[in-house]
Amino acid sequence: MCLGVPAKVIKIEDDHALVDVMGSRMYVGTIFVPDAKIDDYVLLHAGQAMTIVDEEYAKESMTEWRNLLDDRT
Amino acid sequence: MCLGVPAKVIKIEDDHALVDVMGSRMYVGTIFVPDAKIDDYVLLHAGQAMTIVDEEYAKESMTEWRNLLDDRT
Amino acid sequence: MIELERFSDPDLSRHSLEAVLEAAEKFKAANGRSPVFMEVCGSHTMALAKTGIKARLKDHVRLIAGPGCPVCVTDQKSIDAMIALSKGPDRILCTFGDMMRVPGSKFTLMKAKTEGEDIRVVYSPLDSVKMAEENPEKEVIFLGIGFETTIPILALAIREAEKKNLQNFSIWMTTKLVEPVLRTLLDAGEVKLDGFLLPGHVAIVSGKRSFDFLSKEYNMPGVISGFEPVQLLSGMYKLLQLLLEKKVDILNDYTYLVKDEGNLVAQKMLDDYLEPYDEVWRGMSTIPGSGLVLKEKYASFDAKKKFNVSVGEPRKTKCRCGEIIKGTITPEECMLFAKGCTPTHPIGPCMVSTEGTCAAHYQYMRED
Amino acid sequence: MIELERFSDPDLSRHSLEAVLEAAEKFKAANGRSPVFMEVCGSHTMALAKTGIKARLKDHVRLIAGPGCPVCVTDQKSIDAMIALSKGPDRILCTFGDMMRVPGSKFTLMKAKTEGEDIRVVYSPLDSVKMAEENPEKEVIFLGIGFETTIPILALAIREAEKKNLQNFSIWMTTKLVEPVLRTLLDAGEVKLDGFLLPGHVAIVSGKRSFDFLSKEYNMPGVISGFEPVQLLSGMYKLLQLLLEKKVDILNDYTYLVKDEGNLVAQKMLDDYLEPYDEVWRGMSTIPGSGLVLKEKYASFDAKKKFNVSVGEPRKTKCRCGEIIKGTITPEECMLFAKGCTPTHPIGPCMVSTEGTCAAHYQYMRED
Amino acid sequence: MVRRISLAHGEGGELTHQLIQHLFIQSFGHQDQTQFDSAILQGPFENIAVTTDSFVVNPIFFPGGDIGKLAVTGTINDLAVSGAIPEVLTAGFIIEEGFPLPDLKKVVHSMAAEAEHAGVKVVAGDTKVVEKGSVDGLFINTTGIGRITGEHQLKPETIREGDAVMISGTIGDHGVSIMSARQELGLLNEVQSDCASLNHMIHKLMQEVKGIRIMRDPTRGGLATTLVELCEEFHCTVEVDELAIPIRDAVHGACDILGFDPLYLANEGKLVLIVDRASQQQALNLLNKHPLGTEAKVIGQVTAQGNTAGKLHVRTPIGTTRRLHRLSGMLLPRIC
Amino acid sequence: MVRRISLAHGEGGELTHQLIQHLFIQSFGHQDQTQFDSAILQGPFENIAVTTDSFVVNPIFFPGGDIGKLAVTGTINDLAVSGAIPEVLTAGFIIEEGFPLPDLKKVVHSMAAEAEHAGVKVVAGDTKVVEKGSVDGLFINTTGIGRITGEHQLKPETIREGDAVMISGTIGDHGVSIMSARQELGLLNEVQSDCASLNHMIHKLMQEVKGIRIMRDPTRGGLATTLVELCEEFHCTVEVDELAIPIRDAVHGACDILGFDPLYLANEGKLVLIVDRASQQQALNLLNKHPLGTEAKVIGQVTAQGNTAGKLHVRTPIGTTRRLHRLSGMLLPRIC
Ligand code: SF4
Ligand code: SF4
Ligand SMILES: [Mg+2]
Ligand SMILES: [Mg+2]
Ligand SMILES: [Mg+2]
Ligand SMILES: [Mg+2]
Ligand SMILES: [Mg+2]
Ligand SMILES: [Mg+2]
Ligand SMILES: [Mg+2]
Ligand SMILES: [Mg+2]
Ligand SMILES: [Mg+2]
Ligand SMILES: [Mg+2]
Repeated sequence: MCLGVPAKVIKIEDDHALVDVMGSRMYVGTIFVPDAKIDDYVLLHAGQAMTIVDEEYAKESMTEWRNLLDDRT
Repeated sequence: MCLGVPAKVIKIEDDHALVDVMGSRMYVGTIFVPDAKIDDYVLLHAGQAMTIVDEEYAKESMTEWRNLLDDRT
Repeated sequence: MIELERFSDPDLSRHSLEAVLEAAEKFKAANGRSPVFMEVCGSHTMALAKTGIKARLKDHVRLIAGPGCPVCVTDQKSIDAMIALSKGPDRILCTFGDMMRVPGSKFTLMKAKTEGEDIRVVYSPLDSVKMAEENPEKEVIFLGIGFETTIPILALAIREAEKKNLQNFSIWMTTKLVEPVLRTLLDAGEVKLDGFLLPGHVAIVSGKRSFDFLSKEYNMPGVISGFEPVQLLSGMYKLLQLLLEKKVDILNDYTYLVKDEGNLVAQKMLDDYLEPYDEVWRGMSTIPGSGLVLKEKYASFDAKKKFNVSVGEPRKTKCRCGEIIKGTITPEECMLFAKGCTPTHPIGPCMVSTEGTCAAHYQYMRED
Repeated sequence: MIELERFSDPDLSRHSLEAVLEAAEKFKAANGRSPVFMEVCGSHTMALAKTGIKARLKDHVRLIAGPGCPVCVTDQKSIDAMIALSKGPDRILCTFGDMMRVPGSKFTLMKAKTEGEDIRVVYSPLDSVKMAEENPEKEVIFLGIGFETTIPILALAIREAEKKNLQNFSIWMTTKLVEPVLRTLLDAGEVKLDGFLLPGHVAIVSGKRSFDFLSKEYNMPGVISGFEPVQLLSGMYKLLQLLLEKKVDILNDYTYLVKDEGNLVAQKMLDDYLEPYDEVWRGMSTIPGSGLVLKEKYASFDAKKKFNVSVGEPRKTKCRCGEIIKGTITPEECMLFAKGCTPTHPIGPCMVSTEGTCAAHYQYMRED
Repeated sequence: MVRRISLAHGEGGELTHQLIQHLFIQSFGHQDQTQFDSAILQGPFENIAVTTDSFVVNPIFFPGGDIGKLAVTGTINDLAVSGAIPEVLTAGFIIEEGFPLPDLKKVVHSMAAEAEHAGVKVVAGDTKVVEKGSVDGLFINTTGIGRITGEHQLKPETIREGDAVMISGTIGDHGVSIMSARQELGLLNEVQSDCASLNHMIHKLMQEVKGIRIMRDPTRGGLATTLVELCEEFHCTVEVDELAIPIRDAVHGACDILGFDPLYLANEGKLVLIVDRASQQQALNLLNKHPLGTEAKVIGQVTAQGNTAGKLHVRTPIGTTRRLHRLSGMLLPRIC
Repeated sequence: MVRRISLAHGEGGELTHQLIQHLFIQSFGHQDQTQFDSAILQGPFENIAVTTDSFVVNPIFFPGGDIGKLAVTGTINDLAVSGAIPEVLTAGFIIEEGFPLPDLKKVVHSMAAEAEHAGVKVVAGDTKVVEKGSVDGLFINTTGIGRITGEHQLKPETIREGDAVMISGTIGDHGVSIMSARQELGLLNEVQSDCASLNHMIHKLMQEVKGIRIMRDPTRGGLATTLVELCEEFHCTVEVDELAIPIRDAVHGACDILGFDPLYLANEGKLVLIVDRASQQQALNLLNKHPLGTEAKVIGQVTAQGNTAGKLHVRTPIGTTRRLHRLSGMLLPRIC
């Protein structure tokens, strides 16, 4: 359930934003992510941004996982 | 003005009749020719029979004209 | 019907033609010029052209087309209004096919249809009543043009709509009557005529008697005639005979369809629903009592009252339809004829209707 | 976004897979059998199948698809009602594409459309609000299926319609909540599980905390996971680690999108417009409080109240979607699978939705 | 089970595949033609003739035929009147979502039957399904390829004064049959569309009659428009005799009621030809012996040829002539 | 003056005549082809290839092309992938009453330009105008005839294990460009339709590369459906590598947003071919040098041939394989 895709915020207008997914763009609602800023990534679902991606956490998570994999071998 | 064509009455229903013009038929109104009977010819205009053709008169008229032409020569 | 078919018999037609030519020669011998007749009816114009009679008689009888094509005599502003009428929302405009290509100042109905308006060609006004019944959410408007033959059918359509209590049906009435326009033409005296070939189908409704004013008041002979070649020629022959015998009379050469008193049922229908109106005619401006409109009590079926259509002054063109209708010029005298104005790109209504004088000339009279 | 893209990196995916396989082997060594996990979310089912992870893990981790495809869990009568709803006059039915081919007892929405009903596929529920605005003469009804991720957007659509004071917009609500259905499954005890791969996008709205009941009340570990191969594998690895270390906990392996408390704006939207309802689930009958419907004060936007749709008892088929959803059988155990039932001629909803367990098996798991 | 055509039938996936396999290939029997994206025809060919037409007739079924039969005969006739022997057809279907599958089958079977009867093969096809409301039921395009062996026999440049103008039968049948089938104007009659493949008859004619200058099939625009086009294109003036033109009574009747001229009504199985006067009788005999030409008539002759010629005249029953023009605008019923 | 197409333009009369004379004949330059009802092509021809397609694309104008260009390239490509050299096209127009004449001109000019560029002639045409609402704007059918000289070079029966499967460039461009142009789903991007005539590139390939087994253009149904059909038709099993398939980022992005699979999106200027492994590098070099093949890739190989073969597999990034089927039903955006 709930197809979602991370999209980069390009432009903000009231409760809408233009977002970009690898060069395909769309105007989406931002009512659920009032703090979204330009250059943020948001998770897009059915025309609405549902959350802001925390890039720091993502990097951490990735680093941690890589380390875990490397340690394993 | 007023394209008209003689049509033969084939069937009568209330204020409508089925008429025939050389094999093409149509349901037309007969409100203006309350006396029309089956086998009568009526003059058809815009979906209504506008008068009953008096065949006797037509014959007379034709005979008279032929005579006139023949007399002439 | 064997009898009526004989009126288009080719042999008989050729014989009849000879008789007419002979009589015309006699007229010419007696008067030093060819006789000049007006065929009032557009269907006569068309039949005379299509059968070749007009072409064959060219140098012997001058036939002038009269104001008898309902499309042609409708004035430009009225045509513009009908086209404008098509533009409203949620409406279906119903019309006889004849109106579709008549040029308004900017547009034709055909073009309005092409641009998306809902315009339907019907064969009978009653079909438009049925359409109103089947499309209750739409306003259905019938463009009520016509002469005496057609007007009772328009009244009948109103009667049907009334019976069915339809709120969404109306007629845009712009009808024309023969007597007033002939009086106007004769009073103006611009066209010199020797007699009239009178419209057989109008006479079915209005009766032979309705033409007696011509002989009685204007000293003008006339013959009521049918539309087949033999009928046309017989009518013309009898008209020539009247002239040769110097009798002024109205003859009924269409007795088998036309009664003295006309069709009383149809006349009653007119009386019940309609009343006289001062219609505007193309090229002749307003003629008092020259048309019929809905009585006040049927105002709810009157599209002119129901819809607020306002149009500006019509665009001026070089079209001389007004004069064509009055019979004061022939199509060839219009500089646009067959050049700027053709049936495919008509400038005036006379080039559109197959009954129009210019169209009949273009289609059937030109050899080149 | 460089960082998120790495979660689908092929090399890293293959490395991650090895780690999972290793951990699974350890589990097998320790327990004498493979671990059994349920991925709750239909998008997980689909991603596991499409990426080939499920096929690769087949003999090492048993992955059971849970009740997480909103199309699949909707009971047959409800689907029949939605299709029946399309049949009324002057209405536009709007839906997510997923619903179009779901078989009702007699019909699909696609077929209803083919037969002439006005059914439109939209990308966002807000698009249907716009459609209602643009078609004031039509009733526009949105088929509101969905789990926690989607429900706030349905509430938002109502808010928009309310703001715009639309009289012709309504939603046919048939939403589902994750917690009640997981409780029901666990209470029934028909499926023996070692842990859950938890739906990352639902958790965005409901928060990590909303899954704590699993560990606390059912002694069940779980990991909230994303949908890219590395995220899926990392989640599974962590779940295996919990098991190997015999820890019962709910881990958030999707911290960069999912907060402990979830999305408070979305939660408030749910509170404002909706209230709990005892939804019927395919194969599981009614589960108390397992869905959300419009509060009484928004009844005018509630299509169930606005339209009187009555449908008979659904047609019985041999489809075993109910059991598929509960995870008690695999698609291959259904005698219709890949024979009478294919994505082109689906018998049950699980074969329709690309997230449906049967469809995912058909499209991505069969080698033959 | 599937009773109507859906958008999915046109998406190129499984349903398209099934439709092609189970309906088109079975009906047209061109299994061997489907392994490439084009049908491959074994040559060699000397010259070939190519023609295309789309068919949008409404209603789809009418007395004497249907859109499928028409799509075959129409294109076959365009090849045949060009002096070619029709060999193969392609068929492109554009179908409205929701179109009844049984109707589609009927149409396809009718195409297959007519193609077989005419001895041509349908070798390639295409199916598109469009949203409800984007097309009115079903449109079909057919494109035909014909073979011309030896020298091309039609030599319009040899038209000369005195050549005979002939028609293979009654005019206006198709136009009136469609008008009646449409049921809009209230017309009732038993006139059948003349819709027929003329290739066999024309083939005979070409084999046996010398001096055929040009042939046409007078479809849209009718006999008048076709003849006007011939006159203009080949700089000849033609005079036809109004009384010689064969017209069914019921067609006359329909035209009288509605104010149409039969000279402008469509035909779908008639041949107009200009032939050396010396061959006129032979051509007439041959046509009259063929079932599709029993009412063939000489209807006029070429009265002038050259740069100043190029008009169509009709001789009226009273012996005058008048000029005929191509159809102006469109056919509209006339009342007043 | 005339700004829109009216029904009268399709009645076969004067307006039809004008449209044909002033638009079609002028644009396509086939004056010499119009004296008969069919175009006569000078032979001799050895074998010929024939194909037909109707084009119903909505919208009519889209980034990278329009319905006219598409109607030309689509049919040219079907001929070219069949191993034929496209020679002539026919064009059948079905136009909605009220269609803007300037748009029609634009489309016709675009057809003419593409035909010229591809070196084919439009030799026959047909125009029908239907009532407003009976068609959605404009549909075009094109039928193409190609020449096959010498022996037909495509020999699908020689497909064998190890043969390379190639694609000439990125997939899904046309599908995404149309989806964006349609503006229904809110998608915005600069993806251009790949709509292009492949015949020159294919001609080169056929001349220089030995061992081309079969070619296809993966249009409706996308690369997956086209490959499934090849596998079934020619009894071979193919394995493609998901990571090897060239896909533009913006196409990926659009698919991610809307839940589509690029393998099923339409292409209008792409070539799929199966070629002898020995020629694979030569074919790739040749394609890469051509402007329409710069991103050509080997995407897989034939893994089995024979009666039990006939499936399409895809190798996933993690190294497993799964089977691909043809498009089921139709493409629908997916949300939940
Ligand atoms: S020829 Fe044309 S412009 Fe001249 S009067 Fe007649 S209709 Fe008017
Ligand atoms: S395979 Fe089909 S019939 Fe069987 S459970 Fe799945 S959806 Fe139902
Ligand atoms: Mg043709
Ligand atoms: Mg044709
Ligand atoms: Mg032809
Ligand atoms: Mg095709
Ligand atoms: Mg329609
Ligand atoms: Mg093709
Ligand atoms: Mg194609
Ligand atoms: Mg192809
Ligand atoms: Mg044509
Ligand atoms: Mg439309």
